[in-house]
Amino acid sequence: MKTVVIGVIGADVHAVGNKIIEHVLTEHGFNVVNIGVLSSQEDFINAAIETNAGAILVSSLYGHGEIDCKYMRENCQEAGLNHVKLYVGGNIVVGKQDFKEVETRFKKMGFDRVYPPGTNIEDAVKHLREDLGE
Amino acid sequence: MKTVVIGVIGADVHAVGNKIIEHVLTEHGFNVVNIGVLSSQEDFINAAIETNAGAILVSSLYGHGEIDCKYMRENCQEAGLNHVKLYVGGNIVVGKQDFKEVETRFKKMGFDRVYPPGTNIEDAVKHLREDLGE
Amino acid sequence: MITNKKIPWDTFLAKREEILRHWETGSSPMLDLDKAVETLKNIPDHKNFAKKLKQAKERGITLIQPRAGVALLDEHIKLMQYLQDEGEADFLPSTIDSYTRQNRYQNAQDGIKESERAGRSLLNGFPAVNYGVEGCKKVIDAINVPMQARHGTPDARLLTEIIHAAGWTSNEGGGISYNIPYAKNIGLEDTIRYWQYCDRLVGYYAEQGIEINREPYGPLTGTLVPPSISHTVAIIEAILAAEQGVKNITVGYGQGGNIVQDVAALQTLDELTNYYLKLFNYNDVFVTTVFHQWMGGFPADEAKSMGVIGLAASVAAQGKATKMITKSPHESQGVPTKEANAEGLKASKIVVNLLKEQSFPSSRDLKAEKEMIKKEVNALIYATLNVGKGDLAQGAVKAFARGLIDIPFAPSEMNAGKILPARDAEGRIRILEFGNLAFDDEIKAFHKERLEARAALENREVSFQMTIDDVYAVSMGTLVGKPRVRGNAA
Amino acid sequence: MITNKKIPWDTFLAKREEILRHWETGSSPMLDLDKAVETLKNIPDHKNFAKKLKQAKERGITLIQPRAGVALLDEHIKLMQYLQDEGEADFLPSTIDSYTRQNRYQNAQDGIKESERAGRSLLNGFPAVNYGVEGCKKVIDAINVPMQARHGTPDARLLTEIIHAAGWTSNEGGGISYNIPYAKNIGLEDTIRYWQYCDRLVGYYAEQGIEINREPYGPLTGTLVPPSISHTVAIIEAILAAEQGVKNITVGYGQGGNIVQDVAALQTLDELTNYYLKLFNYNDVFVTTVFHQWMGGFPADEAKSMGVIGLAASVAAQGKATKMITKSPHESQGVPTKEANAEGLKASKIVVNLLKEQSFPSSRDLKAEKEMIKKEVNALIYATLNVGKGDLAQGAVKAFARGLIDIPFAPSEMNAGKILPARDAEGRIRILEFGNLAFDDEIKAFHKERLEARAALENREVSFQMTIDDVYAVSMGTLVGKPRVRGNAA
Ligand code: B12
Ligand code: B12
Repeated sequence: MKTVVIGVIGADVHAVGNKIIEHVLTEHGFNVVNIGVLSSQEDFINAAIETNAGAILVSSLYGHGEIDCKYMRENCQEAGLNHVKLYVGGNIVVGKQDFKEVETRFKKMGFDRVYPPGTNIEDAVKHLREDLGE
Repeated sequence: MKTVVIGVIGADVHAVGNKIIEHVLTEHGFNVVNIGVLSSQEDFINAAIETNAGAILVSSLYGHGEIDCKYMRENCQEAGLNHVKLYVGGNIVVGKQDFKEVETRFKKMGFDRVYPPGTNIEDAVKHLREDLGE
Repeated sequence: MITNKKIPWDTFLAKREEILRHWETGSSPMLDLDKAVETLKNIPDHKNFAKKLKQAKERGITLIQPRAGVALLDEHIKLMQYLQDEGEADFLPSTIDSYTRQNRYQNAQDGIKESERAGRSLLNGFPAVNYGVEGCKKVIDAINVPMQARHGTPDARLLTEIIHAAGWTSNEGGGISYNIPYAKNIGLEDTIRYWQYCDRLVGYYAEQGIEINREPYGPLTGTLVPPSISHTVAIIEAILAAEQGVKNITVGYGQGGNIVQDVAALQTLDELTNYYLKLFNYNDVFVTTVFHQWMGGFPADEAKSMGVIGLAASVAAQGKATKMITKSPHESQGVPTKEANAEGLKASKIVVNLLKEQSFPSSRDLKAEKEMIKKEVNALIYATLNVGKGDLAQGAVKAFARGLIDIPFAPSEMNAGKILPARDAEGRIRILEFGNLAFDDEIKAFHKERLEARAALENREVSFQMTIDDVYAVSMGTLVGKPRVRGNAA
Repeated sequence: MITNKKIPWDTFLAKREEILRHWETGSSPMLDLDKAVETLKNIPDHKNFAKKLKQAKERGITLIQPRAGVALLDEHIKLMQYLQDEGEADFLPSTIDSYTRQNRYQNAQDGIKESERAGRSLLNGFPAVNYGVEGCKKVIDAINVPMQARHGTPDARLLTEIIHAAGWTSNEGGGISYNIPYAKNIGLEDTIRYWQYCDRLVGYYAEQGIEINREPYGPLTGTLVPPSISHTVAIIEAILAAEQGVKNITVGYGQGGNIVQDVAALQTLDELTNYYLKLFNYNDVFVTTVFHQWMGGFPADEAKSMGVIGLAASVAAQGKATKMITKSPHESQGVPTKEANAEGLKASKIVVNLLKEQSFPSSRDLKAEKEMIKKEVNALIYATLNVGKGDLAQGAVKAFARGLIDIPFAPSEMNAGKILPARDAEGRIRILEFGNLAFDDEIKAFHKERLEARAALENREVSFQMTIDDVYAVSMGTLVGKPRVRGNAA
């Protein structure tokens, strides 16, 4: 069973999507480690190390995602997490922005997959299967 | 008392504004000759000749104003109406269009004053007083 | 003198030959009646207007339809597809241009040419007669939902022949509702006769097993029309249609603005139409209702227009209208772009969807309003029957001539034009000047009392100024027009 | 142990010294209490939140307010002016950014700098503490309507000091409502204490003759919260505020989606809050209500969002909410542009204006729903009083600890998180899993029965899947979530 870490980064308390992601991924056979809302980069990284997770799914809804996710890839590497996949989704920037540009910004920051607002979490399931192998 | 001819041109049956224009202009002391809806250029011109009107206020709501008003100025001149003021208002073209352009088109056609959708008829009262003298 | 009697088939056929000669497209072989029956039989159920309405009524949901039509065929087809796919329209309309409505097919032809030259539509609708059966068939073939002609044509006989032969399974209009608000001096007898013809054609198709929907045009002038008056017209036209053999009828009502009155209107429209159809022994007519989003002057602001649209949709859904005609944020400006039209549709769609499990609770207030509407309609229908010596067609002509039925703000000289409506303190449409309207004293006293209550609140007299203020009110952002300072009107 | 007792002035002042040291802007001379009183007294009546609300309630109309806030002061002022002038907002908000809400003033400072550099707001709100009294004063001086801080700050003591000293006459929040939906592991005792402080400050100003409005945050998690649960929190917070001397309170409710339940909720919220305030002898508190337009996930489509907004506005107006918080067509995407925000306002404004003379008629259905809400609230308040041995502050802490009050989908560990809500067949929010919620068997049986009726209709079991379907429903365009085909979720 593939292990994935999920949670909501920064000072963000949007809990609904997070609970639903846990439910859906579990139903799809993943071992879901949910660190919940108000989680720091450190919390994500520690959880991934402890559980030997294949992917970290960062949620950010409240708009500060761009600030909160800064250097996350570098911090993973520093912690020795070289192969973990980094996904991010939700409403990851402030305001309605052109998603192509947003995606480019986050890919430059080292995220493997970037999702626009209201993404169907089932889409990520396909990607997880591709990226983690099954 | 200044005489003005009002009516709705072409195959247009929008009667509400016409009834209100009659009421308001009469209240403001004009001698209003209302030829009603479904009126042709000829109807307007004949009424203006018969009543020696100073201005013709053409309403066009339904969108065919551009076709219906073609050569109206020329037809006035042909009928000997050289000094009559020509106003047009309502929803005089099809669709939401840039009003500046619409105004230019109708001014080229010889209209003295051109009004955008939803014009307060009281505005025209001011203009009538300016144009006809008091 | 006109009577409400089914047109004998021979008479119809004789007239038909003449009608088909009104414009060159009348000579199409597709107008052969057997061919037309075949075309109509090939229309699948999901593209049949009558069947889709029946389903909706049985499910208790509200379906949506825009107004839309442009001069050029290809553009019109693209517009229809867009409103279907992007706008999620359940039904599509071809709104017919105003020249065609006045049977000025040559003007329409010129309009097509000028539009081609200008690269934009110079006509305010789709000139269906000029495109003929073949053109209209292309339209229905290109879409996946039922198609209806929507117009305002006093004499729509050729138009009707063409659209049905093309497989369009609904037609809006009626001898009164497409005359009084849409013409100046065409006789009511004439237009009733024209529409008997249109209905007779639908009746013929019904005999061949083809269900076609007919929709008397509900909102009339769209401006402060009291529900009882538009209901009366709708019921008369439903009965005239039923006599000609029409089996599927949608009666309509234009949003008044007061929610209780609007829901009462929708419920009584359905109840009364069914009641009168049965009373006159038309027992197999399926009745549905259509609610028109606010038909009067719209606010200039697009966001505010969207607010009006959302509110309207909530009323249609709560009143369980079977269908709703939507408006767009461009309403006050001009014929909407396809995008603006789709915006009105989508805002409407989500509201009727969100409310589809809900209906307006019955209450004392609602019941009283319904009772009032019924009393008024009964009075008007009774008076019509009376002057018609039991014949509703004759009655209608005479009732209008004498002002027993009277429609506010109508351009037609066949209409007395003596009544004046105004809103009461809660925004319900009442009448302040009755002319000869066939209301008894009790009903009149009720209206008077309600309007005086408002006048007292506003510290003024009941007068025509109230009517004027109410005409402008919605476009100015309120329902009940407030007294304005002189020189500050509009 | 915390108690519902007015904080002695000395204790307050001692605490105040400490609070003002939390961030450098706390040292402003404008925070001198006499100076603050002077500032507040200079606020004219039309910019006083409490007074404008009172007027609206007396006139029976619904006023509107957006959410809005950006990182940079000048931009924020422009935004406010735009929403006032173009959006016709009756009240303005300064929505505070999320770092400030977590008292991370240094992060907020960085956010201001980064926003300056980027030329666009990187913060999701206005960092009022960082701008201090002087900055906040500039905001209120630049506008013509009352100003309120809207946030979600568990410990808003410094923020509260600053905004009131700047002349902002309303503050949203409360010890429960700004904890459970907005925090993870901050104790309820702590947040109740923090908010007693905020209320005590308002109580002090009241003693100086200054009316300041306080607004417990009604919608909680905004996601399928049954009205009785949010009402209970609102009432408890109203009473805690009243004890500290607050005299003008606005209790809130987030649109549920079923019109009858929403109107019942608005009416009972007003009735119950007044009832309990009087029961506990707070006799001079003026209560108003605020209706929040749909607080759950919005549809992605902007036109559909406008539909939701129009519908919401119609409910607020019919339920006679005193104020309504508006959403924008950008809701599902992100913090709206000022234009989008104004669109939401204008659509809302016209709807409340059109309906201002109307109210929802009383009916058997409405009465029954109101009775049910009242029964449930009474049960919850009674249980809270019971575990608190008559003290509502203590009671609240214990009731949450034991799950007697329980809020669905809340992030806080102080919340049991055991109840599961779902909609019944008409879309009314009911409960399928009660955890320890303090409902008696009769109430539970009612909920069960309603949900089973829905399950039967949908041919499935009552289960968590229903809750999930309902969470997504509105963003997918319906109210009651339909069973989805597996692999087709979301
Ligand atoms: C009510 C209405 C109707 C009623 C009219 C009833 C009747 N017989 O009077 C009905 C439902 C029958 C109707 C029919 C049609 N209508 Co219509 N109708 C309207 C509507 C909603 C309101 C018009 C109204 O009464 N306003 C209130 C009065 C008081 O205001 P007013 O008419 O604008 O007039 C005032 C000012 O404009 C100004 N004014 C007018 N003329 C002049 C002239 C001068 C010189 C000056 C200074 C001022 C001035 O002063 C007036 C008094 O204040 C408008 C849209 C809107 N405005 O919201 C569409 C609208 C005018 N209709 C429209 C159309 C297309 C039609 C139809 C062709 C098709 C259809 N949709 O069914 C048919 C046309 C039939 C025909 N042959 O004419 C379009 C026109 C489109 C365009 N120009 O691009 C509009 C704009 C709707 C739209 N956006 O599509 N309509
Ligand atoms: C409900 C809600 C709230 C509730 C949250 C209650 C709670 N504790 O959970 C309350 C009212 C408390 C709240 C508060 C705030 N909110 Co809020 N909130 C929403 C709202 C309306 C719905 C969110 C939701 O629950 N959706 C339903 C769930 C199921 O969907 P979801 O969260 O989007 O998650 C799904 C997908 O996005 C996807 N997904 C999510 N993460 C990831 C990650 C990966 C890797 C993948 C593949 C997929 C994925 O899968 C999830 C499940 O399907 C949204 C707007 C909207 N979407 O309509 C705003 C919104 C998210 N909030 C917003 C803001 C700004 C705030 C506040 C700062 C200010 C405010 N408006 O009061 C505070 C923030 C507090 C804080 N510190 O976080 C903004 C964010 C703006 C931005 N990014 O530009 C939004 C977009 C509203 C807006 N347009 O302004 N909010």
